Amino acid sequence: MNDTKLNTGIGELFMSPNADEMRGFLRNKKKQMKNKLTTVAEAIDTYVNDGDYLAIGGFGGVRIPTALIHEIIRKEKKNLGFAGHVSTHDCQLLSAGKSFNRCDAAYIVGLEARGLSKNSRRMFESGNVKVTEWSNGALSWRFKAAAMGLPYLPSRVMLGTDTFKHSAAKEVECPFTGQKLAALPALYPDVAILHVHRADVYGNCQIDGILVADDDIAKASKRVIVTTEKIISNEEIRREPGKTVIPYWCVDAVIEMPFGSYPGNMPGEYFSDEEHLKDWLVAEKDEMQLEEFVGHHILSSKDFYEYLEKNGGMNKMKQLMQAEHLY
Amino acid sequence: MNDTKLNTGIGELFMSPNADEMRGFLRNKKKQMKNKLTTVAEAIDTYVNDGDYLAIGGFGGVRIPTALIHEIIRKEKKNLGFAGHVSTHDCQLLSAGKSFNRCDAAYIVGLEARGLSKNSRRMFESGNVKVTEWSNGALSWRFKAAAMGLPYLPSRVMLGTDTFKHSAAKEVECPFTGQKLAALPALYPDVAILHVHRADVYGNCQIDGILVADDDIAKASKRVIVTTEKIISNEEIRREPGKTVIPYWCVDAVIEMPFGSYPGNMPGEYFSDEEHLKDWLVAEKDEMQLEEFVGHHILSSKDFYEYLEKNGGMNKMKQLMQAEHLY
Amino acid sequence: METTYNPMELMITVAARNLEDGAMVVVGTGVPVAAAMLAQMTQSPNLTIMFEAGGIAPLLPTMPISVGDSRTTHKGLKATSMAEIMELCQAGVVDYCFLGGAQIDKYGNLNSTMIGDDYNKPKTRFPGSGGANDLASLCWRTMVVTPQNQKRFANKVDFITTPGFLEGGTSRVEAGLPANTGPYKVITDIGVYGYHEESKAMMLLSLHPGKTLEDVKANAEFDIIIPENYETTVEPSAEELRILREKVDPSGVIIGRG
Amino acid sequence: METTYNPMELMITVAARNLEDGAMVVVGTGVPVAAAMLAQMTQSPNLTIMFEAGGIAPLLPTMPISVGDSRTTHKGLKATSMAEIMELCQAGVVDYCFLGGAQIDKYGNLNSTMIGDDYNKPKTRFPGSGGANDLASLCWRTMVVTPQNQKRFANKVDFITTPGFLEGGTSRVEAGLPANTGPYKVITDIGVYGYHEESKAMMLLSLHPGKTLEDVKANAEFDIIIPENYETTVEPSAEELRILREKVDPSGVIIGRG
Repeated sequence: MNDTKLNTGIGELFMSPNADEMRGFLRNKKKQMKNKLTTVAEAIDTYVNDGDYLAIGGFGGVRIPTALIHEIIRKEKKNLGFAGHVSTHDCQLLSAGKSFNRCDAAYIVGLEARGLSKNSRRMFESGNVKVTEWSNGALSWRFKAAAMGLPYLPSRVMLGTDTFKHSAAKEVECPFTGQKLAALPALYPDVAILHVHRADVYGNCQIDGILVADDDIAKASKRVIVTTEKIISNEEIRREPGKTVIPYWCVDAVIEMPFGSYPGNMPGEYFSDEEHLKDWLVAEKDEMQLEEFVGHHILSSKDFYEYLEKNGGMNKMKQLMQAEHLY
Repeated sequence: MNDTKLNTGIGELFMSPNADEMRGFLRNKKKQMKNKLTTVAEAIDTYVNDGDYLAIGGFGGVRIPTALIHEIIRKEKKNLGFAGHVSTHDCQLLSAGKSFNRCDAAYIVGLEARGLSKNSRRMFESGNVKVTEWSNGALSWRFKAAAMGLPYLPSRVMLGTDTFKHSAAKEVECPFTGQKLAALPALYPDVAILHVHRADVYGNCQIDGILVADDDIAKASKRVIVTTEKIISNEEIRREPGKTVIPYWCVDAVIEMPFGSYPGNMPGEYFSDEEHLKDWLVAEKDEMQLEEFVGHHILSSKDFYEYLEKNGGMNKMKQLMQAEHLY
Repeated sequence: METTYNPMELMITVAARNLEDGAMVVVGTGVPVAAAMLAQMTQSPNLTIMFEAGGIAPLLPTMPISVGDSRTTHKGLKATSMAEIMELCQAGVVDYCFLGGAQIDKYGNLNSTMIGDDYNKPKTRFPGSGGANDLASLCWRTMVVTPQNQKRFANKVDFITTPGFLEGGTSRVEAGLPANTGPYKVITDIGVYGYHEESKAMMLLSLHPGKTLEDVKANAEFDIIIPENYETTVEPSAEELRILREKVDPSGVIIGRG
Repeated sequence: METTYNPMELMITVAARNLEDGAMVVVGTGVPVAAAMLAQMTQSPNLTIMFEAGGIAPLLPTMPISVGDSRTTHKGLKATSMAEIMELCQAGVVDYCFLGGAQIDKYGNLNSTMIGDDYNKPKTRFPGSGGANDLASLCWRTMVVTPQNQKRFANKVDFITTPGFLEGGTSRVEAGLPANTGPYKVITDIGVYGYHEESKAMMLLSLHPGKTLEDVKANAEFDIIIPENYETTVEPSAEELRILREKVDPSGVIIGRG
């Protein structure tokens, strides 16, 4: 197979896949187990800079760190890069904030069964966003390569397609079998924002249900901000070491933020607020209307609690908890 | 870096790393969820053939499938290949049975803090065993490559050493950074034997504490036999989907075998029987004595229950349970 | 009980019949999950349903809204990561996946990325691959369920998001994709299609009751192979319709689309 | 309280002092875990102890017998796989590892595989790498604790199981191993050694009380660099000895070896 032509994607590689650079960063990063409790505002101020490359946990409308994304919009962070790894409501939010100018896209502008986001499409059709294409698997494995301390992982996806052509992947040959594989460059984000079920003040985190890619994202990213439904004691973490998905040294900031994934679904806790998500779709039809909608819900809310209040507060949350438990 | 010489290990590659061969096997394998309860004797008869390449779960003296290994010796299975992935008491057992003739060695003949196994050394110094060298990480990643459906994984270990030289790894260059990496060929064993804490009759398994490499081994192997401390209902498995480490379709046979890791440690259940393990070391000093010892404990025991009885039965097990709980 | 059916009900029923007992299938929201649920409640009680976000073999209480929402792990056998689902597909464990797209060509290549002729200035931007490229690359058989018309059945898709048989013949394997994988069936509101064994071009397998070869031709830009023998699609049975309407989609979210 | 000490107690104490607070260390059974426990009970309460089999940050009730036994996850922060531990090392998270071996050469290369000159007919077969090769390749600093004699401190090890600085100079990086990693200190019953900045050859850092340069030389086949200035090892304090004897190893399993 040695005369086979090996193709290379023409998409831009936004972040260096060099594992040694991340090693150098981690060597100098303080890894002590210390109390990392802070506020949403403080965490976004401290750890998210204009131009940073951002990774978001969860799955678009499931276990997303909504409170942190709102703060990114409120603080008018700009020119972010971001990993569109099944990005649905989070993509809507960042598009509403015009927060990014480049994107590794696996799934963007769509809202799964809910349809398509008109405003996310405007953002991506504006010509102001550089896009490199990937598949969900490819982006997952790019995070995993980084989490494993590797510059790349081989895979068998994207081969032969325009998705590959507009990616930054490279074809390689297996040194053992000679078969063609798609090498996926490791993705080391500057900052990750995640929402989890439980964490202690040091950042040891537990997640119920699917992990999506949060464990790998936490290890792959230089800085990690975690909101958690609930702070639990370190003693409780130590009761079930097998349940710790993200260990403390990955985490820079911890914020207790009940209903922090609203209007998304938090597995085992509360279901998504489909009414409010429909309101988003309606508001997005018109740019002026969206501006007002975002102004009301996000910009003029001093914090996430106020946003929750505006959407029905505890009473509404109780309904979503009931919906989650199917009664 | 393009003029750098890329080295290749001279060790024998015992198993094909071709992912397509395993894909073909799995396509035809029946994957229905059916009752797979059987006996130790039946399972070894059905799924372990002379000459097979064998992977063993756990960590040498921790969560090992002792009952299954005893049966391999009783049934006089011969010419096995095996993955010496921190193989301590399991290596002692297979050496006592003279069961194998080739080994991917990461850690063999040693017993960690317990010393070295004289008889395992005899086996490996006999010239009758072909050995290829690896590190623990390398063997773990070889299983992981197979579990991921890949023919290889890159890594940064073994480079520059005789371990690499006597391995079957190959140096490759990262297509993105140009750096040298050690490509590790996927390892697809013929058969794996594992011991777990809980399983349902279909083979959905839960493991407490460290996984070592059992999850990857189960996915990498063509056939999988599982002994479990306890059979639980499928309903109980479904209560915590996040706890299922090995899913049913990987598993061919399930046997309920309480104390199935004895004289090894079963995390959270019982500690290792250090007295009996010392008896092994004493017996190994002399080949005749070892033959008698193995005859008494293994060959002449009709099953694993009889072996447990010979070593103190319930009373002894109770003591080991107490030792595990530190009182 | 009404035994006439709408095109959506027919497509879901036909899709469901393709999922044999004991198979493993990765599904998305909407038609695919409806088909898988119907299959499970009819001929394939041991069908293992998986979701790309990490849910494996749930006892689905209702249709999920997201392939990651908590319904996808409800009393499931395993809850894991997206990477692990794709790795299981890569390892060859998964028999079927179900996909759709804005465009499909005669080799089953799918476009869900963009409409337009300049990638950098898309006329319309769609979500992109999501897991579609992965699933179609790695699962054994790709099923497509889609309404059929000239725009969708395009001579050339604007962007190959997801591989079908690429340029037909052996090009898929030559590209490096796993052997013996690829498009299996396309189920539309007009008929059911497969692929020609050698050329890998789309071929009629069965025509839905009341549909004609004219409909097949008028609703595709490319020529669909019409073999000498093709079937007439077996209509949904009263029992299939009852289960679909009462148990799978009682609020008519999917089948209500007609 | 007896404040004289045996060589083992000295070696463990010296090793412990090298583990600063907040560091992360992968340890094996025996001396390494004893040193890490002593460090945690003295100057480094926030030392994170890890085991290659998967245990992270346990509250160790007693010394483990196996790096995989249940003590290694007792009230731990995480219990995971061997692969994940090695991946954390590969990612650059882990500061220290502790190794031993049957032989060590002047560049810190270690042999734990075999004695003899024919690989296929070893005079003595040892366990092999275990995790040693991985840890020494990937962790930032490799510490070796070992008794010192001519046989162990060999001119040429029979087999390089585990990389030190390979052939010295820049050869380690050229082999592809991560930059700025490698042997850090060797702690023996005679002294403490480091490595020369450029040649990467072993160099005396401090001599234990009562030991001489003659002892250093007589107990190594190769020449150890003796710099103009070297220290005298600070003896274990009464407090260190008390903790070591009463809390770390009350039954004297390790320190009893003298």
